[in-house]
Amino acid sequence: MRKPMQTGLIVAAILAVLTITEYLFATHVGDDLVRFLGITVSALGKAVLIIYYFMHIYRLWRPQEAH
Amino acid sequence: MYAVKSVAGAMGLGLIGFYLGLGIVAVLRWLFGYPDPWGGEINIIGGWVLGVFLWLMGIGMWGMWGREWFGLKTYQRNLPGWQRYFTFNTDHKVIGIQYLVTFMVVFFLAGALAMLMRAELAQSGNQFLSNSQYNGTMGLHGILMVAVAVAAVIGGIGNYAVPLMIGAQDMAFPRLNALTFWLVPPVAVGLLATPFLGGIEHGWTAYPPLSVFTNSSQVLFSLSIITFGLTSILGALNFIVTIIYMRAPGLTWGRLPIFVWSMFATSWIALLYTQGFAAALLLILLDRLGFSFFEASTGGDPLLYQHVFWFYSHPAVYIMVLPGFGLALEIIAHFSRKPLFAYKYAVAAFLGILGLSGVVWAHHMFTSGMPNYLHGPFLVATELISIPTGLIFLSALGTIWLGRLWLKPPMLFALAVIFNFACGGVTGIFLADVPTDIHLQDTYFVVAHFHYTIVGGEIFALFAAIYYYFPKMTGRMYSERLAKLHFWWMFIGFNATFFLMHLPGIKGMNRRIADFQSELDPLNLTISLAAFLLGASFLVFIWNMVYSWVRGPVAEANPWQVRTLEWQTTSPPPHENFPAPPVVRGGPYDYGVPGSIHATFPSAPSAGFAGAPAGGGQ
Amino acid sequence: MALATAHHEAAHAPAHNHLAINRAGLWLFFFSETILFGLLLSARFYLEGIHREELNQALGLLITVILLLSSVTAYTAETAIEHDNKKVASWYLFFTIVLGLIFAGGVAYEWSIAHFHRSESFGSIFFTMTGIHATHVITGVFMLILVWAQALRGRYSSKNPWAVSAVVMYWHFVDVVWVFYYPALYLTK
Amino acid sequence: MHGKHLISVALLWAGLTAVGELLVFADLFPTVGSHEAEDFDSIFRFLLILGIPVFTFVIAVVTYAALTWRIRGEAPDGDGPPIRGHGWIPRIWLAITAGLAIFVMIHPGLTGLAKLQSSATAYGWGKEEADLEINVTAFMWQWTFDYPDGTQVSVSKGGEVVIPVDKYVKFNVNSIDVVHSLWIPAFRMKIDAVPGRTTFMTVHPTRLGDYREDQSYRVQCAELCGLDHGKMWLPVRVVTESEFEAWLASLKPQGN
Repeated sequence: MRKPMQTGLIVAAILAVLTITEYLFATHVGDDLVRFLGITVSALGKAVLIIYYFMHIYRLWRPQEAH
Repeated sequence: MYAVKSVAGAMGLGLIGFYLGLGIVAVLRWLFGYPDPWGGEINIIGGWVLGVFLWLMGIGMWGMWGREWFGLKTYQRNLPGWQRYFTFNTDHKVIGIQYLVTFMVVFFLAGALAMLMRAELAQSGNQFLSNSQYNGTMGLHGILMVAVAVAAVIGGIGNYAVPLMIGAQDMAFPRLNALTFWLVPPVAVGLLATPFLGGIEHGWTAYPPLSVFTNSSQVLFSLSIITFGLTSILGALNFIVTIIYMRAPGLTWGRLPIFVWSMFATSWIALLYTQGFAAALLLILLDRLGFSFFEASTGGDPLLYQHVFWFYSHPAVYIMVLPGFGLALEIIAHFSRKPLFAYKYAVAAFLGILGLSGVVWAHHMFTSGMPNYLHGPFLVATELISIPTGLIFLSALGTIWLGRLWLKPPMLFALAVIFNFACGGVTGIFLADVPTDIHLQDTYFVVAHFHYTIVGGEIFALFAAIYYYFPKMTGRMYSERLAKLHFWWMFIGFNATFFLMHLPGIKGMNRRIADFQSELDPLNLTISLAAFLLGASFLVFIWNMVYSWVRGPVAEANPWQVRTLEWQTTSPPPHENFPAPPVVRGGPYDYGVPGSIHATFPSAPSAGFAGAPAGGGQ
Repeated sequence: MALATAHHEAAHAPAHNHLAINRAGLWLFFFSETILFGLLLSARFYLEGIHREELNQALGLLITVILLLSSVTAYTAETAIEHDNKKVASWYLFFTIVLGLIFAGGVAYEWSIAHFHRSESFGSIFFTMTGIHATHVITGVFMLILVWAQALRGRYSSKNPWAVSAVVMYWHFVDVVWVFYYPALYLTK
Repeated sequence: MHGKHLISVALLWAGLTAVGELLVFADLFPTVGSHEAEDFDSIFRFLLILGIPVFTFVIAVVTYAALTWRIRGEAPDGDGPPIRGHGWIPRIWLAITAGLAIFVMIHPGLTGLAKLQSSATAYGWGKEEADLEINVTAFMWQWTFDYPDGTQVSVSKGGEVVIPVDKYVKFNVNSIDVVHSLWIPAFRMKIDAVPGRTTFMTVHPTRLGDYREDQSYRVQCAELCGLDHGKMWLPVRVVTESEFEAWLASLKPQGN
C-alpha cells in the first residue's frame, strides 16, 4: 500500500502547486491572454492529474483487472 | 392480482410524495422567512422530485435496488403472464414490449391531436378551437410525438432486439433498464396534465422569454422533459455498455448487424447531447423562479436558450432517424436475400453522422438574429451531413439491386423509408441553404420536411420493425392482407398529406397558427382530408395487432428465414434468450454465400431446439 | 401468483466482466454529466465574457483546497480498500464526508454574503453553477455516508471494492468539475 | 447481367425526372415583390432542378427493383448474388454525392449568403445603409412601425405598412417582450425580433402591391409568441414615392 499512497501524496503536492500558480496568475498577471492561458493550463493540468491518477481512467482500456 | 396492487400502491406513494414535496418546500420557505411559503412553482418542483422518487420506489426499485444501499438483501417478484408487464421487470424483452405498447398508445393519442388540428386548419378562421386551445393542442402534439420518436424505436425495438441480436442474455444493466421505463409514466402524467394548468403555449421548443412568462403548465413541461431526458441518457448508457461488453464470442465489430451499429451511434448522440435539452429547460425553470438568463434588461440573452436547446434538439433528429435507417437497412438486407451492400460505408455513415451531429445546431437559427459570422460555418457543416446520409442510400439501393425482394409487410415499410427519406433529404437542402431558409423558416415547408424525415424515416421504420418482430414478440402471426392494406393506405395518406404541405409553406403560411390567409383555403382543405385518410389507416393496424395478438395463428420460430441471432431461438424467446450461449462464426448477411454460417450453439441441448446452426435461408 | 424472491444478479455477463461493465457505465455517466457542466460553463462565458463580480477570494481558495484535499482522502480510502485495510478505509471515508460537508457549508456561506442577486445575469450564472455543483456534492456526501455505513460493517474488501471505487470516482469527478468552475467563477476578470 | 437493368432503370429515371422537373414551371411562389424574392425564387428553382433527379433516382431504383425482382411465390426460392459492394462503386457514389453537396454548399449556399450579408458581425440581412429606415417594435401580439419623420403606424393607427417602391427599405427590428419574427412573404425576407438586440433586414421592393389584392403583402409574425400569434400581422402596401409622401403627410397629426 505504500507505493500508491506515495503517488497520491505526490499528486496532491502538484495539485497544490498548480492551485497556487492558478491563483497567482489571476491576481498578479495583467495581460488578459497570458492570464487566461495560465489559468486554463493550470486547470487542465489539475484535471488530467485527477482523472489519470485518482480516477484511474487507464483501467477502462486495460483488458484484465490487476489489483 | 399483485401487479394491479403494486401499480396502484406505487401511484399512491407517488401522490403522497408529490404532496410531501410540496409541503417540505413550503416548510423550508417558511423557515427561511419567505413571505409566501406556498410560492407555487418551486413547490411543484419539490413535489415532482419526491413524487417521482417515491413512485419508483413503490413500483419495485426499493426491493430490487434501494435495499442494497443499506446492505439488505434484494428481491425480485417474477409474475406470470400479463402481470409481468406491470411490475419492475428487468427482462429486456418485457421492457421492450412495455415501451412499445406505451408509446404506441401515446402515438395514437398525439395523432388524434393532429386530427383535431387538421380539422381546425381545414378552413381559415377559427371553427373548433380557440387560439389558446389550438396552441395547447399543437404543443402537446409536438412534444408527445417527439417523445414517441425518441423512445419508441430505441426503447421498444432497441431494447427488445439488441441483446438478442448480439447473443446476450440481457442488457448490461437490467435494473437501470427497468428504471428507464418506469420513469416514463410520470412523464406521461406530467405532460397530459398540462391542459389543466392552461396548456402548453410555447410549442415543444419552449423558446424564452415566452416560456418564462407563460402559465404554470410550463413547469410540468420542463420537469417532465428533464425526467424524460434522464431516461434517454440512462438508456443510451446501457446500450453502449451492452454493445461493447455483452456481444457473443466471435461477434466482432465487423460482424455486428447494422441495426446494432445504428443503435450504437444513436446511443452516443443521446448520451452526449440530451443534457442540452435538460440544461435548457432547467434554465427556464430557474428564470421562472427569478433568475435572469434570458431577461435582456438584466444582462441575459434569449438566444442563449436557442443555442443550448438546439445543441440537443438537432442531434435529437438523428437520435430519431438513425435507428430508423438501421432498421430499414437490416430489413432490406434480409428481405432482399443479399448481403448488405457496402456494409463498411454504412457503418461509416452512422459514425459520420454521429461526428457531425454536434456541430450543425445553429442551422435552426438562421433567422434568429445571431451574428452573421455563424451562418457560413453552420451552413457548411449542415450540407456535409448529406454525404454520410447519401451512403445510407447507397447501401439500401445496392442491396436491393439484383436481389430477391420478398415484399412482405416489413419490407414494404422498409422500402417506404428509403422512398420517403429521399424526399425529406432533398427538401432538407432547401432549409440548409441560408438564402432559401430565410423565407421557408417557420413555415409549413419546414413542417412537411420534418414529417417526411421523422414520420417517413422513423415511424415507417417503426412499423416495419413491428411487422418484422411481431411473430417473435408474441409468438403469433398477423394477417398479412390487413398489414399490406395498412401499408398502402398509410403510404398514400402520408405522401398526400405531407407532399402537399410543402406548397402552403412556400406560398406563405407559417407554422403554429390556428388561422391563416383565406387564399390558402382549398389547399388546406385538401391537406386536411388527406390527413384524415392517413389517420384512419391506423385503425386497420390497431385491429390487426390486437386481434392477432389474441387470436392469430401460432408463428414459426423463424418465419422470415433470417440469419441473425434473434431468429435462431424460439418465438417468443425464453427468459434467458438462448438455450445455450451462441458462438458467432460469420457475418449476419451472408446470403447466397455457399456454406456460410452466422452462429452456432455449441453446447445446445440437442432435443427440441431447431435453431442451430444459424444458417437461415434454405 | 408466484412470488419468487431471489438475489438479483446485476448482469448475466461472464463474472470477470462485471467490474469492467460497471466501470464503463460509470464513465459514460461522467461523459454525459460533463456536457451538462460544460454547457453551464459555456453559458457563463456566452453571457458575461470574462467579466465577473467581486467575490470572497480567500473563501474561494479555501473551499477549493478543501475539495482537493477531500479527493486525496477519498483516494486514500479507495487504495486502502484495495489493500484490505478496512479500518483506514472507513476513517478516510469519514474524513471525505467531513471535508465535503465543509465545502458545502463554504458554498452556502458564499451564497449568503454574495453582494449580487440572482436576478442579475452574473448572479444567475454564479448561483446556478455553484448550485448544480453543490447538488452533486450533497448527493456525493449521501452516497459516501451509505458506503461508509457499510464499510464500518466490513462489507468491502479487495475482492469487493466496487461500491467504494464508484463513490470515490464520483467524488473525484465532482472535484474535476470544480477544478474548472473555480477559475471560471473566481479567477477570470 | 447488369446491362439490361441499368438501361431500364436509366430510362425510368429519365422519364420520372422529366415529369418531376415540370414542378419547376409550376406556380409555386407568392408574388415576386422584391429583388430578394427574385433571388430566392431563382435559388429555389436551381435547387429544385438539382434535387428532383436525386429524388427520382431513388424512386426509380426502388420501384424498378420492387417490380422486377420481387419474389412471386410464398417463400424465397433462393438467395440473391452475394454482392458486397467493395471497390469502385461506393467510391464513385461518395465522389458524386460529396461533389453535389459541396457544389450546392458553395454555389447557392455560400454565394447567396455572401450576397445577403453586409458584414460578418451584423445581426441581419441586406445592406446596412438604406434609403428609408423604419424602426419596428414587436410586442404581444402586434407591431409598431416608426418612420424617420416620426410617424408611427400600428394596428390602431394607419393599420397598414406603406413603403415606397424601388428604394432600399431597412427594418430595424426590436421586441419588448418575447421573440417574434418579422416576415413579408412577398419579399421572402424574415428576421427575428429578439428582446435586447436590434436586428435588421433590408428589402428592395420592385413592384407595386397591396394586401387587398395579394395576401402575400403582409407583415406576419413567424415565431410562436403565444395566444394570438396567428393574428399578429399587418397589411403591407408598396406605392410610388409620391404616393408614399402623400400617405405619410396624411398620417401627420394635425396639432403638432
